[in-house]
Amino acid sequence: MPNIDRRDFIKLVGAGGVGVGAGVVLRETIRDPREHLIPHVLAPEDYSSGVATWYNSVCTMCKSGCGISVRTREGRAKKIEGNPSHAVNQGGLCALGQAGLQVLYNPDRLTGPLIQSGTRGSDGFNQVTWDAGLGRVASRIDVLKAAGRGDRVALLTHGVGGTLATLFERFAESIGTPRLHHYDYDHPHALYAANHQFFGEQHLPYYDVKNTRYLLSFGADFLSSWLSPVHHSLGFAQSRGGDHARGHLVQIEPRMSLSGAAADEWVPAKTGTEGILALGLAHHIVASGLYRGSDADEWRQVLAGYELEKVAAQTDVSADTLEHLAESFVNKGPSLAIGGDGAANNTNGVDTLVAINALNYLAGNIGRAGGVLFNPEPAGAIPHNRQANFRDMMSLAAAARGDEIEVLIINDTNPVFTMADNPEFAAAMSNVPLIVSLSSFMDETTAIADVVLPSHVYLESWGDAFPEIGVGFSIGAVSQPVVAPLYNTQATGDIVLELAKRTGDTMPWSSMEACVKDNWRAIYEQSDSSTQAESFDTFWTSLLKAGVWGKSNHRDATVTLDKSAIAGVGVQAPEFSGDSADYPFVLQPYLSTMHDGRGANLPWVQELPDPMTSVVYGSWVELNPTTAEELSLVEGDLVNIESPEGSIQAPVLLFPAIRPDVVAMPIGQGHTNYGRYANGRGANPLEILSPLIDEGSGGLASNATRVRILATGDHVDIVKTSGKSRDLGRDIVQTTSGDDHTAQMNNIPITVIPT
Amino acid sequence: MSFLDRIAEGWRKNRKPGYYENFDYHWTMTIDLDQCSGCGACVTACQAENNLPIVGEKAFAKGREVKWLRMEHYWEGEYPDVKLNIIPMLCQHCDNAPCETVCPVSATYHNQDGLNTQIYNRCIGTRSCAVYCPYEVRYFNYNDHTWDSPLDQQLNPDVSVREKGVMEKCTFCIQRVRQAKDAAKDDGRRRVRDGEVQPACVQTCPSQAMAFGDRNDPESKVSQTLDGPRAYRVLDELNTKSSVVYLKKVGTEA
Amino acid sequence: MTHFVVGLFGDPESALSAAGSIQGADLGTPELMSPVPIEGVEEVLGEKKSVIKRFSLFGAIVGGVSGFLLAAITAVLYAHPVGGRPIITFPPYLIITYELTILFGIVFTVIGFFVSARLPNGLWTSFWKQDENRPYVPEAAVDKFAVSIGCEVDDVQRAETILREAGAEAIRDGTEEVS
Amino acid sequence: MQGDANPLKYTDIHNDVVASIVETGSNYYVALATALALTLICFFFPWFYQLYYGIGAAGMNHPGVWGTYLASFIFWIGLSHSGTLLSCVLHITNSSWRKAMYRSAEAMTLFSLVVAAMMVMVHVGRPWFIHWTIPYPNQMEMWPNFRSPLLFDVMAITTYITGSTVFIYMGSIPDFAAVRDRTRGWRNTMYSLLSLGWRGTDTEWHRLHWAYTFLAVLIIPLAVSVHSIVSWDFAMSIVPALHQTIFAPYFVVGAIYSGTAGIVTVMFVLRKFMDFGEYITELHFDNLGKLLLVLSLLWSYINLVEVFTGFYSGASGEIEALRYRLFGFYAPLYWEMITFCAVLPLLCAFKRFRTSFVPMLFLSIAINIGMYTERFLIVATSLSRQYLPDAWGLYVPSAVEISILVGTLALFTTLFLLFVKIFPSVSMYEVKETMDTPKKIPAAASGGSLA
Repeated sequence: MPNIDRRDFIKLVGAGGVGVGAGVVLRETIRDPREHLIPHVLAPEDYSSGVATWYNSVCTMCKSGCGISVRTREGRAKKIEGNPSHAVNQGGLCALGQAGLQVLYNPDRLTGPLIQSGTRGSDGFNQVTWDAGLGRVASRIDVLKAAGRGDRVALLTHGVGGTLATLFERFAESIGTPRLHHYDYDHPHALYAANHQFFGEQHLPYYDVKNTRYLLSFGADFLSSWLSPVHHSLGFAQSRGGDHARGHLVQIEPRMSLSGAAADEWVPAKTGTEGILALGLAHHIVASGLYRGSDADEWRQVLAGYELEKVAAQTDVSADTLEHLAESFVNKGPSLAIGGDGAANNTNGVDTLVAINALNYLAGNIGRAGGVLFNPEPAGAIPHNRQANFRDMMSLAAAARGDEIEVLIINDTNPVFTMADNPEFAAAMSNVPLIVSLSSFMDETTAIADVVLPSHVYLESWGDAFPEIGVGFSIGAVSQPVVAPLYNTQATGDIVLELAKRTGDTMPWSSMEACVKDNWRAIYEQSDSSTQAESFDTFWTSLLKAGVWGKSNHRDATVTLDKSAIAGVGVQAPEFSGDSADYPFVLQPYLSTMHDGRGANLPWVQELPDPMTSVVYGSWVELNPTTAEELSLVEGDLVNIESPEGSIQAPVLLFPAIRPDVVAMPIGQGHTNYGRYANGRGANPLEILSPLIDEGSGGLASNATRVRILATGDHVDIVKTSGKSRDLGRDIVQTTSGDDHTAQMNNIPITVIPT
Repeated sequence: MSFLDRIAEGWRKNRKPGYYENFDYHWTMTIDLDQCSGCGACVTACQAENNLPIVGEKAFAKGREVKWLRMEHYWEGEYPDVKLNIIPMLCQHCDNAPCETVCPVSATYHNQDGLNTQIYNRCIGTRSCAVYCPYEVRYFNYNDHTWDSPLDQQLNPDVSVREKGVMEKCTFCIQRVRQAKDAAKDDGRRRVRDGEVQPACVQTCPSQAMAFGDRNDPESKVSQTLDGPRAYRVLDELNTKSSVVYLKKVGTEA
Repeated sequence: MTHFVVGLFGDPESALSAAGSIQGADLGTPELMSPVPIEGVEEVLGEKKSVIKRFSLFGAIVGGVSGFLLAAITAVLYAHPVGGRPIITFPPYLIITYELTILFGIVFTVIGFFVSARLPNGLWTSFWKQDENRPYVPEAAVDKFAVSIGCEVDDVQRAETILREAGAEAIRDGTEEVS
Repeated sequence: MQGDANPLKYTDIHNDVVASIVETGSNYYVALATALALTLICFFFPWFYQLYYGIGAAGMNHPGVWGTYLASFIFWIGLSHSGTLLSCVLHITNSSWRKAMYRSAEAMTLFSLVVAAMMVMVHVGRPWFIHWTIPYPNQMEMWPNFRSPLLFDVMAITTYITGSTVFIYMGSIPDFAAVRDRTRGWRNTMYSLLSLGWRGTDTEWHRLHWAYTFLAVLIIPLAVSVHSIVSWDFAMSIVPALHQTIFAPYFVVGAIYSGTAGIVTVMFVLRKFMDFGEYITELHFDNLGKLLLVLSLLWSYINLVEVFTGFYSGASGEIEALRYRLFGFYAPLYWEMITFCAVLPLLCAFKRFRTSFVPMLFLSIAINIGMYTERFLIVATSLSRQYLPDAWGLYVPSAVEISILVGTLALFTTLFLLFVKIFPSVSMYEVKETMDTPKKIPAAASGGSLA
């Protein structure tokens, strides 16, 4: 062997290494890249995901009645999604609806019947058997029934519809009490009253946002809280999208809501003057001859006194703006005017909404696509006449104070939290010897109950719903349990049935399920024509599959107003509690992502940054920056918001889009007894509302309270996700001129469930 | 062709990232800002679908929220002529992703669907990707997260729960893409049809302002609007070639 | 066997001259041991060549090539799109190349040093028996300059005389063990 | 020890250095104990807590995902420069005044690098997987991403640590040999092993000289590249205030700047507490003072350029980021940095200042505080002001971070204290070289040194 010295050896090794390496690279470079070995950062291809089961049901987080499809795996609910075939939401779902799972899996749910052993309101609840719980209630009712004093029993439930409503009716009837009330804080009493007054309609009309081209919204936050937000959002998008001319949105409200942010024009009119503004527009329409109806003269008389200049002065909106609004409202039709909480929750609420109806009438929007359509008679019960407005609730409280009520059964509604001057209300309630709560959670109202019979949450129970707002034609949906009950609870319906049975009324149904089924049998029979199902069972199964049922029975609504309706048009200036000297600001409480507070115990909702302010966990009071400057306040300063009724504390949040004479607060926080995620967060503006009532509807005028802002000297850091909410010319959100959009608008598809 | 030509050929192929044109799919999302109302349904839907932690108020106060999809707010003007522009901000799945180049361990890279993927169990937590990301949509797990029982029963079995020390971000709901592909395979189809797969946010959007689809498919809904006059990309000047395309708001003709 | 004669000097000059005269008396090339490098050793004992620079160069080249290959091969074997960059991305890979060039350069230089300086040697550990062929004078590490010459027994005398004449302060038998 | 009146002899140096190793006063043990304790309490315990809890123990958030850990990392890397770097430069330009201080300087380099490496471990979210950044064949078939600036770091720092270790070691082989003969027991064993049987023959000296020179030549570009690469961790991003071409020189200058200041500090300490007064003299402080002056001017210039181009750019991103740095939440820190690193060092223009030890000590410390601030600001302020204003945030260090920052100082001190007892902290043979070689003198005069 030739003798290789060290140096040569090293050279050889090195050269060899280099050679090999170069070879590899050459070989690899001439290979097709797609043949290359994909590293193991990819999940192995043979991984197969589990199979999900989907149940269609109904969302009851608010009263819109959206259809939902719940995705379950191994008997657990994993995800709620909108039911694409449901006419109301067509696959969409709002944040609150998404969070429904946390109602089901909430760690603070009641796990079984409780009886208050200690003093009322204390935490002295003991777990008892259903028998004991029901027995205690039934026996008491029995006694009263026997004594013929069934009217001393009061039933207070949240706004239920369909089968459950009829069940309650029947139960009340069997006990013999007239005191059956549905109570929701956000029930649109004024809207019902106004439509009844103007159109003689019992039900809400269908506002065809989808086909309108010019939407005039008077304080209606229809994209996040008004009536049926998801449906409206969809309609809103469709009115802007598509191949037709782009829909134009004008929002008239003192504090910019989410809808205001989406609007093309935002008009900050004075609080409570929306109706006057509407009549101003009406006056201009009639005066400038844009309205050529036969009854133009009547209108002229009614609208005398609403000349633009006067109105401009009253509403603090320039006459030019009013004029341009009025004209485009007529010319850019089909147009639509809607009035929501901002306009309705004033002392002149009903008048305001009537004025808005008048506006629609004058622009010829009644009964035409893109205007106000009327719903057919709903297939199921929508007992809005049972809805207790503020006045009714106060009389209920009075009755309680007068010892006229001995048993109060409260089903999953929280008046102690949502009633304006709730300490007083709670005091009145405490005068009732026996309070029964059917709530699934411990809340402020349940806390003062003697017996708690926890009900299933909606994902565990049978039921059905007939959307109150409707979609222009009859529609109903069945909600079915998607998971087995987690705890020792019972469906509300079953509890009612059981109570009825124990109080001597043997109802024909063994369970809520049977009851629902019966109800739908009736619907099936009286509407067989529209349903091709040959038997009820096939109808039933297909119904459960689809989750929704409807029939295209549009109403042709040719409305002819009688003179009285026209004569009834007219808006008084709004009244406010407290005089503007001591209380310079008008407080506007608005429904937040937690709705009326029911969502406050859901961590997802707590962690959802507020759509307008990006604040999480806690409440705040919105001030116009100029106002804050005058008061020498900066963001985060803790202030007392004092009304004639009382005072609460909240940190200041500078909100650029609010009238300087208005301060706004979100409703929903400020819970004292609503589970770990809600307790002790923020403040509840409803506590300091003055009990001013809109005489027309008996509803609470929640925008009619004046307040003053007093600095406490403390400062807190508001927890918000937004850093600096200014674009600084970085062109992050880009805007294009109105011209080139039409060709490129985004058509709305009907979504498909991924299965 | 001769050996040398083949070398030259292969060399050219590897020099230019030509394999982007060869993506099986090129998933793309369009968000119509003219129709988005900013309600935040997508934010919660994302949290529900992807097992995003419930971080709690303290973490929010420290700026440690985990929101794969967030709403950004930009005010314009002063009262009374004030406007609020809201824009959903999520991982843009850039084709020229700055975050991918900087990761020392290849924990984030482009997969064959054109998705910018994050491999949790490969991540060592240098957090440099979060620094390099101009959209700041990458979120770091500063500690382990827990769910109060029985909230944990809701956790999505198709999505892993991330441990402390790893970076996470929007995946375009890659698990749904996977399911749609499996479904397509079971039907004996080679490709997923347009509209068959939707991320949680797109699925829930009440105003259906978001659309999701395959850019390679000229028929797909996204392809329609992709090159329109309203289409634009945020921070396009950085040449990130993002796969999330926004449609401009339409100005008001006052 | 060879005997080693070691002369200790107090200053470099005399040590050098001693070394010179040793070489002159063709007793072979002496070895100087000093606490500091001595100026002008090469004039006396002739030019010294070191192979170290070749080691360094070779190391650097190997390092450079293998550095680039490391990056390139990795990228090519695990080709997945990263940031829309080409698979073989020159700018970053050149940096890797650069670093590895230097790393290997350094390592090979050290090897070169050990090899050419014949370290480590028998003195490596104190408990090894000392290598007879490498005489050592501890003073040479402090302030003495030593000249050591290995020669046959009969030459020892001559060597010692030469050293003494050159002015050695002391004469040692280099084969004795270091205490 | 002898005064300057009659010149030093080789033996004196020998004795002093050996003494500095073998004779240990109680003060030393006290110092070492304190340093160790601090290291444990301020560095390791908080770190272990962070490992258990997660990075959340630190103050980082979104978007401020980088914090003091990274700042410390840059700082220590910077300090490491102009230990080895300086000594290399001075070696090949063979300027003799270096020789007394260069070894402690190199030691500083080494330990700064060690601490810097520790900071990386502290910084990452899952340090137990840190080895994934090293290219080695593994069962995951995953290799690191060589396109990543962070991987450049891994490469550069590995090389740098290797290089400076080798450099300081080779330089001290002759001294190990010298000390070997003066020690007994385990020390003797250790030094025998370390000295590799060095005998000081003419051949060995010759080889050592060449090898040493080559190393120096190799290490200078390395050192420059290392901090350039560290700067690219930032400059390669597209974050407004970080995406800057000037960053590489900026960092390198800054590094040498703080490194030089560090040397001044260390030399003062050595001089004061290890009785090296003869070897570390006004001369050294004078020269280093001049160097500091030059560097500070360079540094100020680059800062000026950064601000100027930033504002000149007219880009909203750049301007906002700059405005935040200059007038924002951390503005006081910024101006503190300017004072310490741009204004105070101008004093070095005066020889009286340069040659007076205590003021120089304070200056050097001030400079390093300023330089740390610089690194902190680069990390903290830039990330807080990026492209999307809605995502702007504020990052404030937590107690854990600050404690760990203190801990790193303790760690560094500990390592250094151990070093001075193991390495001859002044290079004997090179100091001897600087003195004129012994002339022909009666043997008796200098004979007794070995007795």
